[in-house]
Amino acid sequence: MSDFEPKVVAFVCNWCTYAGADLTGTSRIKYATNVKIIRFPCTGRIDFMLLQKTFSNGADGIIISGCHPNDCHYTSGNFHAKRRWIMYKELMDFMGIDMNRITFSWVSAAEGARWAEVVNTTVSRVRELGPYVAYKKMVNTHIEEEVTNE
Amino acid sequence: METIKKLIRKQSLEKLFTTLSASRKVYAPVFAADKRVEYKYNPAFAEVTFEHIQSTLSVKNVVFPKVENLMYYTNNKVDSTITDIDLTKIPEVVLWGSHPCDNSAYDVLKSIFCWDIKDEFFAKRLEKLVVIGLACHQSDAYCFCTSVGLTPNSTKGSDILLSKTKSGDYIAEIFTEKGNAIVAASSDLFEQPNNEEIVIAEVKQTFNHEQVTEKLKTAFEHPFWVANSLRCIGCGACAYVCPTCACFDIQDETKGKEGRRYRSWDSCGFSLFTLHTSGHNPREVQSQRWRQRIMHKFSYMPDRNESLGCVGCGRCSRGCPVDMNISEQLQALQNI
Amino acid sequence: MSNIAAKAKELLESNAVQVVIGYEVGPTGVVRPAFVTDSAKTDSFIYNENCLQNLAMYLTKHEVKHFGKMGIVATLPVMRSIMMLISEQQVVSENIVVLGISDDGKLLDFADLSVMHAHIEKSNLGNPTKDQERLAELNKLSIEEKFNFWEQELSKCIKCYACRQSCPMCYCIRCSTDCNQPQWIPVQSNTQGNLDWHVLRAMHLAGRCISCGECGRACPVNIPCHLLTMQLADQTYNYFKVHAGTSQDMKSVMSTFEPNDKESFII
Amino acid sequence: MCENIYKPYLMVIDQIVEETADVKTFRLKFKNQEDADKFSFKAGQFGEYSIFGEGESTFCIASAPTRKEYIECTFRKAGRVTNALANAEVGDTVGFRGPYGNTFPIEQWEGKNLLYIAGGIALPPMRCVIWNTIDLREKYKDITIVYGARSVADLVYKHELKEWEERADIKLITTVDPGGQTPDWKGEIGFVPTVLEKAGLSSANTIAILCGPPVMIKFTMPILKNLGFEDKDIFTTLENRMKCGFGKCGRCNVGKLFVCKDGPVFTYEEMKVLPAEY
Repeated sequence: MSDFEPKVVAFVCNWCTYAGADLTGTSRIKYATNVKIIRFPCTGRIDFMLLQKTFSNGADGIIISGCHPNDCHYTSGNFHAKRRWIMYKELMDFMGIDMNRITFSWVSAAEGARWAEVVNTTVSRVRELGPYVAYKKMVNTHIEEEVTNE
Repeated sequence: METIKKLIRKQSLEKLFTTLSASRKVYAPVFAADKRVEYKYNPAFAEVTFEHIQSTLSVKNVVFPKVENLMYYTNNKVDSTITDIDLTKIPEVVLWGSHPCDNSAYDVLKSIFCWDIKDEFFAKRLEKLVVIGLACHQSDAYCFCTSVGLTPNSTKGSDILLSKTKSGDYIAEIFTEKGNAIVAASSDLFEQPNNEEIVIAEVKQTFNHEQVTEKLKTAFEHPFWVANSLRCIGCGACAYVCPTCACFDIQDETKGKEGRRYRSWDSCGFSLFTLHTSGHNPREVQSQRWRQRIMHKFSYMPDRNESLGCVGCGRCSRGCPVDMNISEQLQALQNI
Repeated sequence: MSNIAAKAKELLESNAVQVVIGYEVGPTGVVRPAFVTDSAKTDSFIYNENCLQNLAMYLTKHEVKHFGKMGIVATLPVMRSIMMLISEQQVVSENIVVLGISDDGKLLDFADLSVMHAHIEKSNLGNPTKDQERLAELNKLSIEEKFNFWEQELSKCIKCYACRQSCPMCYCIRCSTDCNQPQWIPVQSNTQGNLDWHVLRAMHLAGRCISCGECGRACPVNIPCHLLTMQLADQTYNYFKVHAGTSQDMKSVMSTFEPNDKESFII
Repeated sequence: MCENIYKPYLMVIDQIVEETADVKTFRLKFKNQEDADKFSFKAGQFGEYSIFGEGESTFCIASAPTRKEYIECTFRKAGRVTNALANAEVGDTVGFRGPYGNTFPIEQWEGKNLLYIAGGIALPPMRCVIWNTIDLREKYKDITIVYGARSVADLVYKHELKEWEERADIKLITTVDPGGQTPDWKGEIGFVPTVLEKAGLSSANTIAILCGPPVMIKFTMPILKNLGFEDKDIFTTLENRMKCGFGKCGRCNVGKLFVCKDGPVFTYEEMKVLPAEY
């Protein structure tokens, strides 16, 4: 497993974390390259189904990040998101989906260094956990059995 | 070929089962953890049940899987390609212990899949299937095979049919060469039949399917449909557990550039089934969809495919969350 | 139960309602929903401990609505569903008459919704004990055990959508699964797609599930899918101190927020 | 290896015509010459067109069988597949299965007048038979085409309409709904049924071929009846949701018929006995 490089997908909001990640770069702070950033208008727009699709398409970890409470560009998008993630997390915990693989965070446009830290800690945690074998196995099992009936 | 009758002792069944399992896939009914009966590939003989009335799901999936690939493709815009399915890979399957109603369903499915152009996916699977049926020695209130022209020991569709005798041994009737080959390969397990009485379940006839078909010809506009489908919630459970329901959907599924086109079970009970892209839906409300289900099985199919679309297994009624009891409805239809 | 029949008869005769939704016994002895429009035919109504189906789903069904005003035999889960449906503007309170049934099976007289509201308020609004015990058991498992349990259960799903269809809160004319741009849920049944479907269903019912357990009862292959929504019902109370379906002007849990909502996992 | 009835031909998009803001016509050519040599169809038949990864969609073949070498299809952007098709470019590969269904009995129509009535996006399924009969012009007497759309912008096949208009042996009446006209619009203004009524047509020795949205059919039928058309002389092409195209998937089932096998072409006489589930 030593050569395992985790695939981490980050869903971030346009106004805070994306700008924060930009600052990380312009400040020349280095951080793990395992992360693929996907920019959203607001954390309120990040549907939980996107996370489901992320795991089923082979990600090992996920980061979701947006503006700190009270800083939302749209006033309340992140508060709505917070309620949603509370429910989602409880459901995932109940269904046995590993929440150690998902990081929720608030990173503002001024927190370039903090973004690097969030990514680095997530990547190293996922690296320790290894590839998400259980989920990948579930995704792949049906393909052989159902089709060829072999 | 002429039917051959043999006797197989109950203690020899395990030998036959393990011999078959050694060389091919055997699909047999077992009790699941929650007491439902489900079919399983190559279970241990000890798990296999001979005492079940009906499995929750039918066994149509051996010839019509719930999902079946039709082709693979790569989508490269200009250079897209198609890869065909290798149907020669379809394995030989022995269906063990399925009841006469289920076995009769293969003829019905054949009348759907092979009435015009032949559907090779279905035809190949049927060709590779050997059916060792088990005549019913028990039944419940949902069974109505006798109302659709079958009996608890109908031989249709079986290559071999086992019937339980009073002492617990089985009489094996062999109808086809496929069945004969299985018996010949284990000839030491089969004896000459004795005259012991066999146990056959009793299933009361509740309606006359010919009369129902006749009634349905003029019943399209009858208020019966709305009145009797009010409690139908429009799920697809009845169609998915049915051994003869064969409506399907075709969809693409892609990852990156590679993908597959597959077909999967569908149900006329869903509103999406007939919804046009324009938003127009020919069957807009549930009563119309319920009518379609009954009409299709008991009027259109006898008319078009010359086969009744129902084998009286009663699964749809057992599985229905709101007790849309089909034999009760047909009984009522006969008298409208 | 003769007083349901009598009450239904009275309502139909006075034309206060045009249909009464209740329970009857089918020919195989199974309790099932019944719809009576004729005051002479109310005798088929029964009530006993097997009357578990949540009848509220019929309040939004086209052919039933079509009759006009509806009377409905309502145990606690049905009452709560009605409250939810009114608060989500799916049912107009003037169009329904509730024939309430108390926990011990007695016919309740609800003059208006405020009486029903008071009745709901003093009832036990948690999950049914049996289900709550099962939740507790599952919650004790390790993460792998939980995953294996649900993987095994959800592999059985045949995508018949009985869970969705039987749920009074799943009234959307076009469900997300029916939309294909994008195709969130695969059309066919496979374990991962089934998991996605049940996650989607549970999430869309978060804060709205009234713990009737109808989805699990409706499932033809016995997937305990009601535990997913019940877990969230439990957590809704845990985090937000809200029980779904208690009043007709309840605010939706998932489309509102409090600035001081507490959580411990966002860094 | 057995023949896979679900396997489409690979086709190349040879030409794209933008008919209106959301309607396009594709000219498709076979990728393999063998397929092209084997392939033939008749007016009225349809096919399943696909973008790999998005699925299949059903349209009539819009080009005439008298024009070999290619087939054409016209579609409106409406769902997942048609949106994907609309995004395809010349040179892209698409799938095509067909031809399926029955045909317009154009041989039986020889020596008769033909009256085509179409509304909106319903001209494409009729274009095949229109061109087919125009290409065999000497076999038919008068050919009249009544075509209406919501607005001038919604008229499809604009250059072909012009060609038909200019031809002396075809009578073309185009109309747009009131309010849909442009300042230089020279055609009629009004709904198809009204325009049809005004046109002073006769049913003598005439076949009517009608296709359009349900509301247009509903108001056009009485007018055709008033003109004295018999049910057996009125043809239409039905559209139901389809998946397989050959009477297996059960989707287009109407009564005991399958629109994909027994249709899509029906006479009004045949339709009258069907349950109204189309």
